[in-house]
Amino acid sequence: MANVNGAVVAKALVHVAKKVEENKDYLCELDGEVGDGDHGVSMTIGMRAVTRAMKSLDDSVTPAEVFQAAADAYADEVGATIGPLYEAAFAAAAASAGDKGQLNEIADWADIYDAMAKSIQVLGKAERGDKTMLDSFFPAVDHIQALADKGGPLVDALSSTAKAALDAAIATRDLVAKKGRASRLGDRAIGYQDAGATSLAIVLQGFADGIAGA
Amino acid sequence: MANVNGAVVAKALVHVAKKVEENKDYLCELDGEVGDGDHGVSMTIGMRAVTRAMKSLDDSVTPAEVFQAAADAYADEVGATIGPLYEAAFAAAAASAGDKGQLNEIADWADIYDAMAKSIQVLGKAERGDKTMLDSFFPAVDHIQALADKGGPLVDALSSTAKAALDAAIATRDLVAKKGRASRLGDRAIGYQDAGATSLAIVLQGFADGIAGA
Amino acid sequence: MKKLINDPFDVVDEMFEGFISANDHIIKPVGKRSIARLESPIAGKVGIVVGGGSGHLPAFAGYVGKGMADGAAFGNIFASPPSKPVVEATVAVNGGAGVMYTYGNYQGDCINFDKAQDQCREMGIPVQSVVLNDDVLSAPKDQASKRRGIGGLFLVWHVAGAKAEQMASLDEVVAATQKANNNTRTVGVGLSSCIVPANGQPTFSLADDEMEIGLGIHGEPGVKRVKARGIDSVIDEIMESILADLDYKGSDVALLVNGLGGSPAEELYVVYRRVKQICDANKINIRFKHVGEQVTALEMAGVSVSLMRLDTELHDLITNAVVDTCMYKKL
Amino acid sequence: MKKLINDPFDVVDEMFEGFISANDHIIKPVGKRSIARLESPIAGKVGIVVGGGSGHLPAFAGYVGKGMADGAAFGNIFASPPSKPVVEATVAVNGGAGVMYTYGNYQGDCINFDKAQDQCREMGIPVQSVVLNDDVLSAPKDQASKRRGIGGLFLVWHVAGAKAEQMASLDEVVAATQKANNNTRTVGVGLSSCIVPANGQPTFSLADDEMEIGLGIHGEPGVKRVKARGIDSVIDEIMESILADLDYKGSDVALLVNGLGGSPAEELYVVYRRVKQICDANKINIRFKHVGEQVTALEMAGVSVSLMRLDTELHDLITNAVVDTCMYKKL
Ligand SMILES: Nc1ncnc2c1ncn2[C@@H]1O[C@H](COP(=O)(O)OP(=O)(O)O)[C@@H](O)[C@H]1O
Ligand SMILES: Nc1ncnc2c1ncn2[C@@H]1O[C@H](COP(=O)(O)OP(=O)(O)O)[C@@H](O)[C@H]1O
Ligand SMILES: [Mg+2]
Ligand SMILES: [Mg+2]
Ligand SMILES: [Mg+2]
Ligand SMILES: [Mg+2]
Repeated sequence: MANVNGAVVAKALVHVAKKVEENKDYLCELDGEVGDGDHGVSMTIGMRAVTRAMKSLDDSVTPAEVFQAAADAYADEVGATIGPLYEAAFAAAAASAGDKGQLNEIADWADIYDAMAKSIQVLGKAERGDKTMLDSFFPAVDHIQALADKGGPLVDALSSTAKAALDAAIATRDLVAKKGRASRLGDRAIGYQDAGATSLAIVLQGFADGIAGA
Repeated sequence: MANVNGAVVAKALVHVAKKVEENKDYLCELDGEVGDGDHGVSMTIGMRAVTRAMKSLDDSVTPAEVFQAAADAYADEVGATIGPLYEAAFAAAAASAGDKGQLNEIADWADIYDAMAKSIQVLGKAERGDKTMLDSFFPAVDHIQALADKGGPLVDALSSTAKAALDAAIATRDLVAKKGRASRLGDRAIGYQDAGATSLAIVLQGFADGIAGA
Repeated sequence: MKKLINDPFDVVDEMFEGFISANDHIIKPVGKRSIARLESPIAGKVGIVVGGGSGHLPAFAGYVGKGMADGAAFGNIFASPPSKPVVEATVAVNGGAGVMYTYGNYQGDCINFDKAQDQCREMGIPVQSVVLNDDVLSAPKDQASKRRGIGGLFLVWHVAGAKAEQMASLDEVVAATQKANNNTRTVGVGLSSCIVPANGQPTFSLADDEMEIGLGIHGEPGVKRVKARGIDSVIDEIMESILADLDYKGSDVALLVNGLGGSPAEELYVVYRRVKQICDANKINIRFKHVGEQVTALEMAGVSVSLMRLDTELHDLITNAVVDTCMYKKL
Repeated sequence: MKKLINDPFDVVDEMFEGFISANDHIIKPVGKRSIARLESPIAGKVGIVVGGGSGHLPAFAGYVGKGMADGAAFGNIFASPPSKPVVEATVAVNGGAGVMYTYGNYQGDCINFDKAQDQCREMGIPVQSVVLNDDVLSAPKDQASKRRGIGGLFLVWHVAGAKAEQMASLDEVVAATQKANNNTRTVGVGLSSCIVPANGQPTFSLADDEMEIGLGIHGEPGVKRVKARGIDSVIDEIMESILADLDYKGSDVALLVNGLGGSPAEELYVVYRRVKQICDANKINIRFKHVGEQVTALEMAGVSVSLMRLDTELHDLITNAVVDTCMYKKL
C-alpha cells in the first residue's frame, strides 16, 4: 500500500464510483421496494461527477481538496435527499482531513467517518433506528473508532469497517422507516433493506479496496 | 323444427347474438393481428342491441320486421365499418323476406343470404379476394343456392352453408387485404384470418342452430 | 387489464357523461353521443363537425369550442360513430352558413359521415366534407388518397377553426382546410400496443426490444417492425420519410410532436429536441409548434411528428388563432 | 424498456433542451437546469419559483408563464434539484418585490430549497416558502405537516399565480398560497408503476388484479394494496378519505381529476363522472374543474382527485385567472 496521499484518495474515490455504478440496479431495486426507485441512479450520477472531478485534479492535491471536490460534484449534479447529504459528508471529510498530507492512520479515517456521519445527522436530522444510511454509518464509525484505539494495518481496518456497515445495512430490514419517503409506509417497510444504508456500505468497501489497490 | 315464422327468426337472432358474444375475444384477437382489435367488440355491441330489439317484438311479427329491427339496432349502436354493413345486410334481408309469413324453404334463405351479401358489396365496394367478410359470404351464398336447386331439409342446408362460410373464412389466411384497415399492411396480412369473414360464418352457424333449436 | 373503468361495455357512455359534465361551460349534449358548442348555432358562421371512434382524446370531441370545431359525434372505442349522432351535431351547429365535416380517412368514418351528409343535404343543410390523409407511410405517394388521417388533423383543424371564426364562407373554409391537409404529413412510431377495454387484451404485442414504425392511432400494427434503438435515430428515419414526401426545405412550418397516450411528456420533449435539430439542418422555419398529447390511441406508448407547410394564409390563421376548446387552448 | 430516449443518463438534459426550444415564446433558460418567464424580472411583481424532480410534467416547469410560476428548477428524474438552479431561478425572477418558493413536501426538496433560500436571503432577496402537503393518506391528520405534496399543487399554484399577477405583496401571496394549501386535499390510486429511465425496471410491481391506493407521484408504493375492482367503488373510497379529512359539505370547491401519466383521458372522464355524483350527493358545488394530466409520475397508470375548498378570495382568484404557461392555459 502506498502512502495514502491526496492522489491515492482520489484513485480510491474513482474505485468507489465504479463499485457504486456496478450496484446501480440493485440499489434502485432496494429503493423501489419502499421508495421511488432512484437511489442507484442518484448515486451513480453523483459518483460519475466525482470521477470527472477526480480526473481533473493533479497529483499534488491534498486529501482535503479531494474530498471537497467530491462534495462540489455532489452539490452540482445530484439533488434529491442524498445529494446534499453526501455533499455535507464529503465537505465534513475535507474539514476533518484539514491540512494533512496523508491519511495513513486508522485514526485519520475514524475521524473522517465520524465527521461524515455527524454532518449527515446534522443536515438530515435522522436518529439511529430511523432506517437511513446512518444505521449503517454509525455502527461503522463505532467499529473503526474501536480499531483506532487497538491499532493494526489501515487496509484491514477499512475493510472490516465496511463489513460492519454492510452487516448493519442488512439489519435495517427489521426497522420501520421514520425518515424519508419510506416513512409513509409505516410497518410495510419492515423486511426491506434500506437503500441508502446499503450504498453507504458499498462506498466504505470501495474506499477500503481502492486504498488497498493503490 | 317449427314453422320458421317471425318469432322463430327473432329467437334465432338471439341465438346468433349469444354465439357472437361467446366469440368476442377470438374475433378481437383476429382483428388485432392486422386491424384495430375491436371487431369482436363491435359485433357484440351490435348483437346485444339486436337481442334487446328482439325482446321487444311480439310473437305476431313477420320475418321482414324482425330483420328490419336488427338493421335498426345495428344502425343506432355500432358505427365502425361493420355497423353500416350489417345494417345494410339486415335491411336487405328484410326486403328479400318481403311479406312472407314463414321462411321455410331453402330458397327463401338462399335469396336472403344473396341479398345480404350483395348489399354489403354495394355499400363497401369490396370484391371477392379483397379479404373481407364477403370472402366467406359469397362462397356461402354459392353453396346455399346450389342446395336450393337440389332441395332437402332446411336445417341441414343452413348448417352446411355455415360450414362452407367457415371454410372460406379460414381460406382468407392466404389473401392480401385490399379493403379496410388491414389493407395498409400489404403482404404482412398474409397468414391472418379475416375477422369479419369469421364472424359472418359464426352468424350463419348461429342462424342454422337457432332455427334448428326453435 | 389496468383501467379506470367499470363494465368495459359502459366506458363510452360513462366517459361521455363525464366529458359533458366536466366541460359544461363550453359544450352541451345534443344527442346520446353528440355534442355542440354552448353558443351554437352561431348565425352566419360555418359549423365544423368532427368525429370518429372514441379513444383518441383530445381528438375529436376535445376540440369542440371556440376556434376549432362546433360539434362532434362520439363512436365506440376505435369505431366510427354511426350516422345518427353526426346528423344531430350537424343540425345543432348549422347557423345558416352550412356545415363542414372533417375527419380522418377510415372506411368506417367515410361510410357513416357520407350517410349523414346525404341525410343532412336532403334536409336542406349544405354540407361539405374534407377527409384527412396525412399518414405518409400508410400508402405510397401515388395512392395518397388511400392514406389515413392521424396526428396531423390537429394542425389542419387549427386552420379550419380559425378560418371559420373569421366568418368565411363554406367554400372558403373547405378550401383552407383542404389546403392545410394537402400540406400536412405525419409519421408515427409505437413502442407498445393498447387495450380496447371490451377486448381486454393488447391489440398486438411487441417484444421489449421492438418498435413499430408507421402505425396508426388504433393500436394497430404499423408498416414495419424494427429493433428498438436510441430515439434520435428513429426520429431521423421518421423525418426522412416526411421530408421525402413533400418539399419542406426552406419553408415555414407548423409542427406537432404528438404523444400517443402512454409516453410521458418528458420523452416528447426529447423527441422535439431532435426534430428541431433536423428542421434547423434543413432550413425549415418552425413558426408554430406544439408538444403534447393530441391525437392518441388510448394508452399506447409512442409518438408521431406532423409538419404542415405554411403559406401566408395558413401561417396567419394558425399563429393568430385564439382557441378555447374543451381540451386545447391557445391564447 | 419502452422509452422515447437515447442514453437514459441524458434524458433530463435532452428533455430540458427540447423544453426550452419548444417553449421559447414563453420562457428562457437561466442556467443549465433552470428557467424563467421571458419577461422576468417583472418590476414590482412577486416572483414565484417552483421545482422538484423531473418526471412530473406539466408539473413543475410546465407551469412557468403568465398566471402561475415565474421560474423553475429541474431536478433529475424524481430527484429534487440541487440548490444551485433554484438560486439561479430566484435571481432571474426577482423584480424587487421578493420571491416565493412553493413545492411539495419531500425531504430532498425541503433540504435543497431551504439551502437556496438561505443563500438568496444572504444576497438580499426576500424569499418565503410555502410547502405543500395535500396528500391525505401519507400521514394521519394530527401529523398533517408530514404529508407530502401531490396533485393538489396544481390548484394551489393556480391561486398563487393569480394573486401574484394582481401585484400583491410577498406576504399576501404567501398568505393566499398557504390558505389554498390548507384547504386542499388529494388522494390517488395507481394501477401500475413507472420506470425510472436510468433504472430501467418498474419501481414496484403490481399483479394484474391489484391497485395501490394512496400512492404518490414517484411510482412508489402506496399506503395500501387492494384488489382491482370497478373504478366507481374505488373513487367512492378515495372521496370518503378526502371528505373525512376536511369538511367540504355545502362548500364551493375547485376540483382536479389528475391523470398520473399512463391512463387515457377517456378514463379520467369516467372518474370525473363519479366524482361529480359524489359532490352532488354532498351538496358540494364545483366552481372550477379540470380533468387532465397535470402532476404525473412518468407513465404510471392511475388517477388522483384533488378538492380545494373555496372562500370568496380563492374562488375569485381561480375562476377569474387568465393563465398562459408552457403546458397549461386558461382563457
Ligand atoms: N434524513 C435522512 N438522513 C440520512 N439519510 C437519509 C435521510 N433520509 C433519507 N435518507 C437515505 O436516503 C436514501 C434514499 O435516497 P434517494 O433515493 O437517493 O433519495 P430520495 O429519497 O430523495 O429519492 C434512503 O434509503 C435513506 O438511507
Ligand atoms: N369494404 C368492406 N366490405 C366488406 N367487409 C369489409 C369491408 N371493409 C372491412 N370489412 C370487414 O370488416 C372487418 C373489420 O370490422 P371492424 O373491425 O368491426 O371494423 P373497423 O375496421 O372499422 O375496426 C374486416 O375483418 C372485414 O371483414
Ligand atoms: Mg429514492
Ligand atoms: Mg376493427
Ligand atoms: Mg375499429
Ligand atoms: Mg427520488
